[in-house]
Amino acid sequence: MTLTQNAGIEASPYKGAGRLAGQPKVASRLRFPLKELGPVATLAVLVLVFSLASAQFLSASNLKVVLESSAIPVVLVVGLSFILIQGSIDLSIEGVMAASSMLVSLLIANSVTGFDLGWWAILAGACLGSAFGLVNGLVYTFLRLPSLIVTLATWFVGLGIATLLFPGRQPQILDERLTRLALDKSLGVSALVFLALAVAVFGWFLQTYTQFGRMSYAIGRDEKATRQSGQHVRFHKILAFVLMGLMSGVGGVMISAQLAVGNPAAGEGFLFPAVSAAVIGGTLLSGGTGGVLHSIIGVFILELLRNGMIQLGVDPYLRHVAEGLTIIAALVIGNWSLRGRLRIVK
Amino acid sequence: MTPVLAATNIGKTYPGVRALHDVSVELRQNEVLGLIGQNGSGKSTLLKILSGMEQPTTGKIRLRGVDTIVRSPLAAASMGIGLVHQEQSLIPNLTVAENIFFDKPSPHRRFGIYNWRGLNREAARQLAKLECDIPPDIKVDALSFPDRQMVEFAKVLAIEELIDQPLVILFDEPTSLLSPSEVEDLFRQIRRLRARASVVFVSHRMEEVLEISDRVHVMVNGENVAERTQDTTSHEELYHLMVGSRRSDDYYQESGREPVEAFEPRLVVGGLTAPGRFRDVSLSVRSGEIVAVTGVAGSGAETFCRAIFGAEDGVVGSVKVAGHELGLSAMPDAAIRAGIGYVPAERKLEGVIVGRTVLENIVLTFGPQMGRIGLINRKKETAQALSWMNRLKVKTPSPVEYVERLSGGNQQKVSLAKWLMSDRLQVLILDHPTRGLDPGAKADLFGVMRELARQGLAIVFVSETLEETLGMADTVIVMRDGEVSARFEDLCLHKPRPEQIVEAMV
Amino acid sequence: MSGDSPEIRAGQVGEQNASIRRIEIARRLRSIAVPVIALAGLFSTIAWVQPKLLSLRALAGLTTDAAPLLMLVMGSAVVILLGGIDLSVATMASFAAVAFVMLNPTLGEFAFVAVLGLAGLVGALQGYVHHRAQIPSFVVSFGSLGMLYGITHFISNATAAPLSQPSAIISFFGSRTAGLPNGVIVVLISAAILGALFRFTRLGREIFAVGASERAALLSGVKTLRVKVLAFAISAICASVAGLLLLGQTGYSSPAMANNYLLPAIVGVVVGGTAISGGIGGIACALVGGLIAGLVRIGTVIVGLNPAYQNIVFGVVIVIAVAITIDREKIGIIK
Amino acid sequence: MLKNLMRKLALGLGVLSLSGSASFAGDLGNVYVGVGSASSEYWAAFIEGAKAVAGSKGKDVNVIVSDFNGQKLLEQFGAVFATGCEGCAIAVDPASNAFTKAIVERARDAGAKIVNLWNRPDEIHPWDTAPDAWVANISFDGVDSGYRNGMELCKALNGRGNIAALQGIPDNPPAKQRLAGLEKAVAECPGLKLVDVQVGNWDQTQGQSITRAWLTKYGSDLKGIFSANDGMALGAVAALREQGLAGKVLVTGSDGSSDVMQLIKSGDMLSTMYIDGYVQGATATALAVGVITGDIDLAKLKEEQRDFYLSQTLVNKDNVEAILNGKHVAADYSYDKVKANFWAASVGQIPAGANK
Repeated sequence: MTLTQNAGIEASPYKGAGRLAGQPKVASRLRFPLKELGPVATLAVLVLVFSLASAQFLSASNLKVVLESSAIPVVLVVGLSFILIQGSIDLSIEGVMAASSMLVSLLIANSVTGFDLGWWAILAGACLGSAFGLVNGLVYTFLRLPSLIVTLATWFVGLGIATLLFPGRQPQILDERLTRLALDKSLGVSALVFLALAVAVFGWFLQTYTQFGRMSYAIGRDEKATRQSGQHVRFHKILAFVLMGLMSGVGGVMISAQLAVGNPAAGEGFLFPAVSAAVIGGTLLSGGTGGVLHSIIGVFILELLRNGMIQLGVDPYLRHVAEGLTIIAALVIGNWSLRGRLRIVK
Repeated sequence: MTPVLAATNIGKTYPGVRALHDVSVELRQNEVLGLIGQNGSGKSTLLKILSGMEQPTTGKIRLRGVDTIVRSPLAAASMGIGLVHQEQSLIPNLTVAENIFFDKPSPHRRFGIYNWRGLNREAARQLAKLECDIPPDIKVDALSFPDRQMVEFAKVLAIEELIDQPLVILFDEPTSLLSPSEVEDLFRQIRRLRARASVVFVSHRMEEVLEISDRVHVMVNGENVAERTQDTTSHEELYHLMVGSRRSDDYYQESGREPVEAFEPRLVVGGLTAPGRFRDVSLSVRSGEIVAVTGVAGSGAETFCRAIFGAEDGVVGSVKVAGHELGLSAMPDAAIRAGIGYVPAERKLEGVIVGRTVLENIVLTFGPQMGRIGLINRKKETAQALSWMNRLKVKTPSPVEYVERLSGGNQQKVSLAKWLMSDRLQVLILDHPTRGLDPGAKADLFGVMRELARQGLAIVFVSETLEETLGMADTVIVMRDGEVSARFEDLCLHKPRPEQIVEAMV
Repeated sequence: MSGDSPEIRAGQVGEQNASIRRIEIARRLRSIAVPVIALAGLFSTIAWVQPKLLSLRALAGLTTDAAPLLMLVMGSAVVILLGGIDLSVATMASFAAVAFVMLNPTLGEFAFVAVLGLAGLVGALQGYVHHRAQIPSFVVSFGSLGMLYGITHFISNATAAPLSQPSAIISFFGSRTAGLPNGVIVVLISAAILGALFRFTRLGREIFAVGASERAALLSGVKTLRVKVLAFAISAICASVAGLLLLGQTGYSSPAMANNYLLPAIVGVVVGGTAISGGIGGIACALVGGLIAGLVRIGTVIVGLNPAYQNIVFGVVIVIAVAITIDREKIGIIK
Repeated sequence: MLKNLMRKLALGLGVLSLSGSASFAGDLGNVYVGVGSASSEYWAAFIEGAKAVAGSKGKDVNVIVSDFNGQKLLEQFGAVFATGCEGCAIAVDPASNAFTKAIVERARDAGAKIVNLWNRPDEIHPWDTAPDAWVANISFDGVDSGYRNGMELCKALNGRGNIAALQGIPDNPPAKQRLAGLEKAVAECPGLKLVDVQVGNWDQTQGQSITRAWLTKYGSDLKGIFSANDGMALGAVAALREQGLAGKVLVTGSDGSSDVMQLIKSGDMLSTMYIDGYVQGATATALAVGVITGDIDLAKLKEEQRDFYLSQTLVNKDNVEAILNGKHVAADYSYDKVKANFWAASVGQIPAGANK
């Protein structure tokens, strides 16, 4: 007699061997399942509303602006997605970005120190990020502490390191190879947008085609069974944190390129929007669901929202109210059809 | 001939618990070895050790005549040992193909990169061995339970590609969640497997063990107490070895059974429908009556019972308790207020609150009614809970022990006691109440059900086996494809033959 | 069960009750012991460097400052015990202070009731939306954080404002009774109320049940909607009291005055040994955890650490504190 | 409760009359500065200035960082005060008006002398609130900064064009003052039109993202961006650079950080208001030290000596080189040198209503 894991939530679309014979076998893992379309619909509604309300909203120049301002958040959520899929969380993003930004701007040709390491400086920023991720992962998995606390701590450690590195005045980045990443345009957008695109594709590849990506889903859904199957759960967890650290480090480099200075406050205001973007897109904190593409859609929802509010000239204080309301409303509407008597959402 | 697998003097101690003591088992070429014992007798621990999930404290394992240490399930797989888990080990948000190759190396996954096409093709080939055409790229989430069982199977069978030697396949209570016809399917597969594998089959259903095994080991309290061959033993002997006492003739206490006298129905379910799950099911239960709802997987029997309590979405129809119509939208609150109790099949997920104490679990629903304005009358509710624990013989070191530390049977009693705390319980719905219980615990539970019915409760239950259905029920309702396909009433007076029920099921 | 004699007999109920109480008390003491030891260790380390800390005056001063944080930690703990999270608590505290200052001239002392009521309403609404629409509490409270932030700045015109008319309640919050800071008294009373809630009421028991296993609780007849609505309301009310305590200290309201309490509040809950996944912990744990979190924040200053190292030391100490206090056995898989 | 309040008030009055009666001289305790950030150029200069004065009296400067969070600052100073702080000299930015009164009163209760920076609510002053402990309030004229930057825009745009403003954290007086100054300038320059004001919270990143959105909204109609501080101005310049508009859309800042001055030099920015953190740090510390050592008799100070603006300089292309090259030497700011005239850098009393 049947027993579905989610008894009572929904009827299995597929019942009984043989019944499906003759039906086309769709590659379901590549499809964006219909019930997960809520975020996409939200995005579409936002675009529709804003483009009706503001003439410039859909202009090519504004869309470019949205792409430019999404570049860093996209890079961050690609890393964050794997963390969330595994059921963990990483709060250290802002601290790592700050430390990375400071390090890069001090090692590259700058107005304060004598270093001029060029690309090596950028590599150093990325490596510093990965090192933070490695520490996060090691402490998390070996000391068995909640990732929330471990990464909260490294957030502050990152800020502390950025403060220690701060030489008394903001180092200006003089190496144009870095600053041009944000300035030179091809197809109307900067190299950073292409970098974000590459990272997104890389993330999607990781998620779909690699052991690491697939095991992340398994770990998020059933860590115990995954471990019992002989998978190196700890390794994959550490890897996810290293990846996240790398992305935060790259994010720090990107923001340095945009601002052309090293800034100990470089990461400020990136963490909570990134987490929210992932959650809004369907990469839930509970783990095992969503994915890189989901999270990126979440990023666009938030960026369009912020952009649209400014386009409409909403009162600066009420802008927060409208944003909060929209985030909640979007999720309420997107989730309405998923509601179920025994569905548990924490 | 050397045995394929020989475990000698295996011992396993967990902090404070001795799970296995000096157990020796030999598995010969192409045989099915049955392993029976009550819950906690160490069967599962032994399997875990053989499959590399746990390491023995003492003793050694010889595989095909060679001393071996099975370090992990992955290592076990590469040696040709596979375990079919009791509670399925599949990861629901991964695809079928991924699950099949989850715990083993595959040429289609090199350096951590997947070749989906190859992996799917290979998985389809494994599934084809079982004459099963589940699409390999579908997520396990979307599969029905028996299909998952097939995937679980294919996952183990795929081991044979890894090595040339005969396989060792371990089944940990594979039948406890299957319906009779599914059990038959399973046995057919096991018989087929025997040609190229040796099988260890663990169960506490003696009929099944006897049917499929060549030899049987009986385990009690972490020790191996007896070994019998199939043709020289019997139910009675095995039961005796296992429980330490002879099986009573009146397992279902049918002697205490009498025709239901009440006339007025206590619970009336009219035309209950849940699109895609079941259609237009009606039911009427009188005080003191035990109704069994049965059917194969996907027949809608469980979902129907859950729907009566209000644990299902999108249900239309009517549910009346003692003539009083319940609002389906306010379920399960309305059901509970009207006096319906529900003991779910998934104990740990739905039946008891893991992480809280036995006492808290029992008083959760009706305890506060003994106090006033939301305040708790601890003394009164504790006294009553203790008295129910006493009457149901809940075995626990202390009433404030965490409920997850109790055995399955005792958890089931806790889940039941919660409803008995109510002073106006009218209807009790039990979903697979004996799932995973050993024979002693089962007998206990049947006694309680019988007693409650005698006291006037209306009972609806979904049973684990046909035998149970026939042994316990006054009325049997058989469902097929979401509809009622047959009703048998007054079993007390004229019992249907098992074949009649099976016929209505399929 | 296989003929064993049941271990509970009717005649032993009195004895049973005593043994139950014994086990429960032992269990509670055990769960609070480690956080208390961690707190004591931290405090004695700091006091070793700065012995003046051991005066009554110093302790009163420190606990006064810790009072708003402790209120927030207790409130957050209620929601975290439920398995959710409320990111809006700190913003709610700011909102309460601003709203009180604005309402006080017209409503007088009733402003206190009005603010608490308003906060409770907003909290309840969050719980309602979270449960009815089945969207994660993280997002609901993140959204309401944004809304409260905007509303608070809007109504205050983003300006710090003095309490224009003396309020007996606020000045009570800011002063002392018999040498004991009233803020501490408020915290202790609130802790007693919440403790009683968890021990003596249906709601308290149901919060734990929902936190441990929401599905089983639902199928056991727990009205999860009501539980969540009330839990979020309690959290918001605690937050508003925290805001008013802060107002008592400053005499001024400002739209962002308590906003930075969010992270310390969460740290406090976790350091106290409450599981972020819900169901494990309690008010006493939260209280001790809040003290640890508050002490770590100021410890670096008392010790006289170079500010460049303060953040780093804060991070490291938090990790150490949680490593000591967390009950890995009970939590199982740690995410 | 009311009685309690009365008693407290009476106590305060008692203390007041006591300390007012005699010039009190004592030993200098620890020197504390409460700063907004440990990693900002202005605050780094401020700390250096404080160190110059404290160092000449043989004292270290203890730095307490609020991260612009007044509540955290209050808590940290609470910890300092809890163990007593007799004879401490304190210079602190309370980060928000809401915390000024609390911090000043607590300093008094602990026996310290305190100089307040930037954030003073309009209705309280050093002479009417804890007058024996609150030595002075030192700030820079935000209205003047906004006005002169605004006029610089007006001049550079030849008196006409659309501009937009990036506002700081709204409950900081400088944020409002600078915007008020801008509005004053706009009023005097009728061709200049302020089309939008957005809150960037002093933050570089937010300045950048807001500017991006403006550029699409207003396109080439936007001629200038007024930023209430240099951080947001940097963000604005970064956003302009992306569009190749740096130097074409004029940007003004305020603070005078070295990187912004570099941008002014290179023509990417128009102007900023240079405020001298070093002098502010030295002056504030020296005043507190002076009261403790008895060099200053608080009772004899005039209001304009206890609540005043320091001078600031508008930086544009013409004078940027000179200011970039100007450096302070600690020896010039020893206590004894500052003592000669504590108010050397003052440009007068803060007018009533400036902090509303």
